[in-house]
Amino acid sequence: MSDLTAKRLSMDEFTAIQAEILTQWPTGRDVDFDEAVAYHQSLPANKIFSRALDKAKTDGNTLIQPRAGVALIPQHVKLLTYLQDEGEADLLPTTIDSYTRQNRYKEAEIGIEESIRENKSMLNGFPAVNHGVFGCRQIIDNLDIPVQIRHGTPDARLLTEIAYAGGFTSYEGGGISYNIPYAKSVPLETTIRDWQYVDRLTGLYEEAGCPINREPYGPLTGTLVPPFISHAVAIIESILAAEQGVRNITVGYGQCGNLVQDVAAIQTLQSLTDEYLRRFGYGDVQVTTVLHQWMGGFPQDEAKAYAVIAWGSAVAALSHATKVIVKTPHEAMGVPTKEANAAGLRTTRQLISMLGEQTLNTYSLKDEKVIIAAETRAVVDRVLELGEGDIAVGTIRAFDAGVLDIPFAPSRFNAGKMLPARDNDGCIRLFHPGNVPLPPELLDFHQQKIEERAHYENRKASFQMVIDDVYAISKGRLVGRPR
Amino acid sequence: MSDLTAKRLSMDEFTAIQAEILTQWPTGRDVDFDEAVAYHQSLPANKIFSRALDKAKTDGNTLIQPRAGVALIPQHVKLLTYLQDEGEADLLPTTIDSYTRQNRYKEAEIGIEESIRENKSMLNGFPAVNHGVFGCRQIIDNLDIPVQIRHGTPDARLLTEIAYAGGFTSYEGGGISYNIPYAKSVPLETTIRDWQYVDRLTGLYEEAGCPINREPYGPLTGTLVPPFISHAVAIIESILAAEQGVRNITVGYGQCGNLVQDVAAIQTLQSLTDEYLRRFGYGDVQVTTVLHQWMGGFPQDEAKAYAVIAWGSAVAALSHATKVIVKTPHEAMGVPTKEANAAGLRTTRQLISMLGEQTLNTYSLKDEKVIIAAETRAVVDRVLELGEGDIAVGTIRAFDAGVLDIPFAPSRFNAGKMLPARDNDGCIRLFHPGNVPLPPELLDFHQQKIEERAHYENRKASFQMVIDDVYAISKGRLVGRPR
Amino acid sequence: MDKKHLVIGVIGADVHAVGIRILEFAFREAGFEVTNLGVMVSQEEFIAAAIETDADAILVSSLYGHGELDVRGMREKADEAGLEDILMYVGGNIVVGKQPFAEVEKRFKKMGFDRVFAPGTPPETDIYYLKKDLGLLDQAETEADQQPKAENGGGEE
Amino acid sequence: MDKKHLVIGVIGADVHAVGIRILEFAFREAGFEVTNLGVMVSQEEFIAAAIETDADAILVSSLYGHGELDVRGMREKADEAGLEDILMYVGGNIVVGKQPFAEVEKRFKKMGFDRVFAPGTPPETDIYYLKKDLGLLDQAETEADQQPKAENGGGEE
Ligand code: B12
Ligand code: B12
Repeated sequence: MSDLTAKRLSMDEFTAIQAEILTQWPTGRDVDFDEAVAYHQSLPANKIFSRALDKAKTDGNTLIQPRAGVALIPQHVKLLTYLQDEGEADLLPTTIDSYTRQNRYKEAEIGIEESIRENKSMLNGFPAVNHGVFGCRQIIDNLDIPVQIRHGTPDARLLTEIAYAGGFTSYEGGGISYNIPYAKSVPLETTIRDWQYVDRLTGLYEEAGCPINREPYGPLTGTLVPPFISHAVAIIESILAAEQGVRNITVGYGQCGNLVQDVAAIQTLQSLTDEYLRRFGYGDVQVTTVLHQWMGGFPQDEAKAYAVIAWGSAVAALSHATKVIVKTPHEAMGVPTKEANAAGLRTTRQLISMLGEQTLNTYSLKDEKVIIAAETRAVVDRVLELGEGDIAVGTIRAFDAGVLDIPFAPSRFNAGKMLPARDNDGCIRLFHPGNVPLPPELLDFHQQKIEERAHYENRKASFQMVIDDVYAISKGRLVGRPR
Repeated sequence: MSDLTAKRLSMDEFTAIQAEILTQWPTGRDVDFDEAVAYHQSLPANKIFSRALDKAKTDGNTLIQPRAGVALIPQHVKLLTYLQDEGEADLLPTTIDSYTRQNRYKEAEIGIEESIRENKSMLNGFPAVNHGVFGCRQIIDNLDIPVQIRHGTPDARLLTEIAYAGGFTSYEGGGISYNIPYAKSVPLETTIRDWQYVDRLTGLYEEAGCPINREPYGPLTGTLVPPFISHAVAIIESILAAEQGVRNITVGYGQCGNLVQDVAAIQTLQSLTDEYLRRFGYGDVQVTTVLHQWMGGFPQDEAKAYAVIAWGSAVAALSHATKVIVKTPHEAMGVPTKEANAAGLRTTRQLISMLGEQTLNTYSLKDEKVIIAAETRAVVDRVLELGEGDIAVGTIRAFDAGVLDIPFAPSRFNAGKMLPARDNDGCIRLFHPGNVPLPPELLDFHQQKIEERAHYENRKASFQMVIDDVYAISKGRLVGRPR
Repeated sequence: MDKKHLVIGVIGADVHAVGIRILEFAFREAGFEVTNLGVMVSQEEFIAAAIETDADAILVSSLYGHGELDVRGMREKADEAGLEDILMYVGGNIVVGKQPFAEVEKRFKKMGFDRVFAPGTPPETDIYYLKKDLGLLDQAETEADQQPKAENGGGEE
Repeated sequence: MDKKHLVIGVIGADVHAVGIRILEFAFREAGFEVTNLGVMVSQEEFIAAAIETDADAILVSSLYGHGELDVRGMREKADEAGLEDILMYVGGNIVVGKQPFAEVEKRFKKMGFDRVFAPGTPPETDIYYLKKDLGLLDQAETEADQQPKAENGGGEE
């Protein structure tokens, strides 16, 4: 870790890495920065992601975006066209398959071949590296609205080069959020560095006049993540990105299920990210927010899945998130059909436009905002302290120490000591804080909330309570009451 | 109108009417009060409607209930069994067909015959009078949960006799709510009197130890009805019912679409009904509430219909209504299949149980409650004044004068001068008050709210605005913005 | 050119009052003269009103599901009353339940209706066909046959 | 009687970490000894762990959709390593998309899995079959064959 720092990569460092990266797979050859810039500049405004986001933020609208990706280009274009036209999507995704995410391009190639042979997608996403720059441009060329790469790739450098040269104008991920929930044994230091490369590349496009939106991945493991934890990660990744020249950032949050906590979370996510960026001298970065509809286990029954989708949409509308990522009625079963995906979008559309005029202003909202802000500050400030001013260094040390700790994460670089559980109103609180550095009065607050519930349920708080909460929504509840 | 009064029918008056009523159709013969009381007393607690409601109220639960009815008994039992088992319904309905509602039993008989011949229901509901007392009991006998008659019958006296003798333990309707939205030229005086008969019959069963729940029909025309109007009607019908001996009443409200207005409406509906009943000396009447999911035009697309259903469920849960009446994804198309009906129920179930723990407590909620209460009191008190203390007489005079005025009602005894429209947040306000007697400060408030919207939309408030609001939800919005 | 005259109403025991009120407003705005009989209108009342007002078209609305039973024999009765040439439309939710619209349309056309409108058809569509059938579209419009897109599902043909 | 030993893990490039953690907990509570290999486990790691711990069963979890590609040839490799008799289960969301489960089950059984579990199968069901297949049910239970009802859709067979 000796030389990790939050500072901007020098051009020398950058080009040295680039030379190596572009030879990792044959399609890397086709990346030509100047030609790519020209391609970006030829794009009409309606295909540029950050334009759509900035406009939505100004207008107070919430945009809707699905997840979707299949193995082959024509089928993928057809799928996205369908989601655009029949799903009424405002923004489109290109979800990357799991082999590509692990840089296993050979296995992705086999997946492509099998998909051709079996005439159905054998991959769970679009293998963009294998399809290369010109494959990607077929997507951009054939659609009328902005398209984003969504994935979960610890080392996304080659993918980013190809995606940007391929004309994508938004890119999800970050050195923490695409490591801890998505990898088992990749050191954080490595992914932070690799994502500094991605952010620097974004900065280079930005400086060449091609705006590219970056989205730290908000929901993390999607499973009982308390808002302040994902807020802390979002803020850290935003600062890291801004340092490399990123100018348009969407910070994300996965719905927890309690209306007040969720609205408070989206609103504080916006204000705290703005605040920290300003503090670091990046007041000019344009920040927007995204709410992810419930990211944990879904009910199998489609009628019940619609209920969960609709509730996420209502929360996105009432909190005025800039966009919402949409689930489908097939969520619990598998990668959705295009029809199921479009249905989820239309359910969302109906609620977003029905409720877009309303705002929530509850007594408890104010309290909850104060709480989330205090929690987030406690964590982020401790990270800075640990890094002796360098937020990259601080992040590594914070994960080592369990100061940053993400529930249910697969990574062995995550402490996994903090245990979350719901309180009696369904807000996510800490059942066991591990080493998360909340001040005593907040720790008391969390403990008291969990005890309230334990008392109500007439049982001790235990890991069984956490498990019950993991299953709860798929079984039709928010709080996992004893059976 | 000379002899109309809110006073209890004497036993002589009652039996005179009864003798006549029971000969209106041959099945009337089978009604035998003492035998019916014995049948009711043989029913297990799980089949008794008011028991289920009282328990839900105590527990703070919201029960779910569909609408459903087909022409033939075996098919109807099968349908209800399906909704009980696959739809997870807590309460069941038996929705009556439109010919029976108009006392056109001969046409209903033709509908039954055609339904047998064509092997599908040619009627839009269950013709309970034609099927008679023992036909009805087949329904009660074959189901495990309480069943209610739901209809829209101006003169429901024979239907009630048969339904009660048939073992139903809950009955929807009222002299105002089943006239003005459901008839064209039946005088109010007639229906109020006919429903006093229904209520007195309910009272007789109650006095014989057979609890029967009564539900004034809340949503009226289901189309932009401001909460205070339906509250006024619900309170009046509750008082009229209580006078005849009814002891268990569920007052209803059709969702308007704005979260705060809807939660305020359910909460004030409970408190104001309690208050007026107490004032009239009926403090011992058990009052519960029902929220009807959006009763106006639905979107055709099922994915969007699910969104509307889910939002209604969320509001029912957050307002802690005692029960919720459920719509289906087929709403805009036609009478639903049993599968569509069960799907609507399961969407509702998911949200009710997910959100049941949460409560809303907004700054604006308090304001909205104050407003709805003041509006309702202004109308009900004026009705009492007009009736010189007699609320039945007052009601007739109030409709004559447009003091009570229901938007879009088909009845020629309704003034139709008041015009509702949504404000900028989607709350239903008065665009034109007609003769509805709101105090000046409230009229100002309404006017200001509508002007705010007109200004925002850069157009004058006009009937076009009302039309746009009528279509809005079916087109994916709440407020009907200019195209 | 004289204004064309329409008789509209909701047939049978049906009390759905909202749609017909909006149709009345929309048809007036579009330049028609309209007699709105309201809800719960019998076949006889439709025919009498059409004779009395010398109407060009009768528009029957039915929402509640009994439409199929309620309109039987109406065309024959109208013909007998001397209204052989009168245009007759039917629309709303005219059968019980969600049925394939093509089949429903066939059944109602067989009963003598000139056009049959699916649930939720917007007034613009109705007006377009009325103008077309009553010879009010100018050449260009007819040739382009620019039937407005049904916003809300449905739409005829 | 000795405790039975299970080797569990999530195969391939799959990082879904929640289900396997809960299975570990549930199997321990049910009286099994469990080696949880966590996520991103290769076929070789499963087999090595099973040999090392002298396991009675290998339970392969796959959520992310590539399960069908990831488990190919696993049974053969296990047999070669001398694990001919080891019980092998597979479960989770083992194929891409919502496919008819009966067909999916057939394909995986053909690949040598003893039982195949549908999406969202609750631990009680897994435990019931483990006990059954490992001879841990007493006579009465086996005769009644009281497979717990899958609460959450799915369930095997
Ligand atoms: C949370 C989640 C995530 C989190 C995971 C965080 C983490 N690291 O754990 C995040 C967001 C990171 C994620 C990522 C991805 N996910 Co994911 N995810 C889910 C989700 C919503 C819940 C999973 C969960 O935790 N459930 C709760 C636990 C308790 O249940 P469970 O996992 O089903 O396990 C239980 C049972 O299935 C059973 N069981 C499981 N395995 C076995 C094995 C045996 C032998 C037995 C007997 C029983 C058994 O017992 C378990 C305990 O009860 C599911 C959809 C759903 N179920 O609602 C999608 C889902 C599994 N994910 C999916 C996909 C595709 C992905 C991605 C590839 C992204 C993408 N393309 O969309 C990446 C994969 C990255 C990778 N390399 O693996 C798909 C899989 C599609 C398919 N099979 O067709 C699903 C079904 C969503 C969907 N419909 O598209 N995901
Ligand atoms: C509001 C409503 C009510 C209110 C009506 C208040 C009132 N007096 O007006 C109340 C609650 C009282 C009610 C009662 C009933 N209703 Co109702 N109701 C509705 C609802 C939700 C909206 C209707 C509406 O106002 N839409 C808005 C207006 C603007 O649209 P519209 O009516 O569709 O009309 C437009 C078009 O269809 C078209 N159009 C209509 N007619 C014609 C004719 C021609 C020639 C043309 C060209 C165009 C045209 O133009 C209109 C203007 O744009 C509909 C379902 C839906 N659409 O979402 C059910 C619905 C119509 N009702 C239905 C039923 C069954 C009933 C009841 C019998 C109760 C029951 N068994 O469930 C009773 C009937 C009582 C009676 N005797 O009529 C069913 C009909 C089922 C079917 N056909 O299979 C529906 C479809 C609901 C359902 N899916 O079950 N209802």
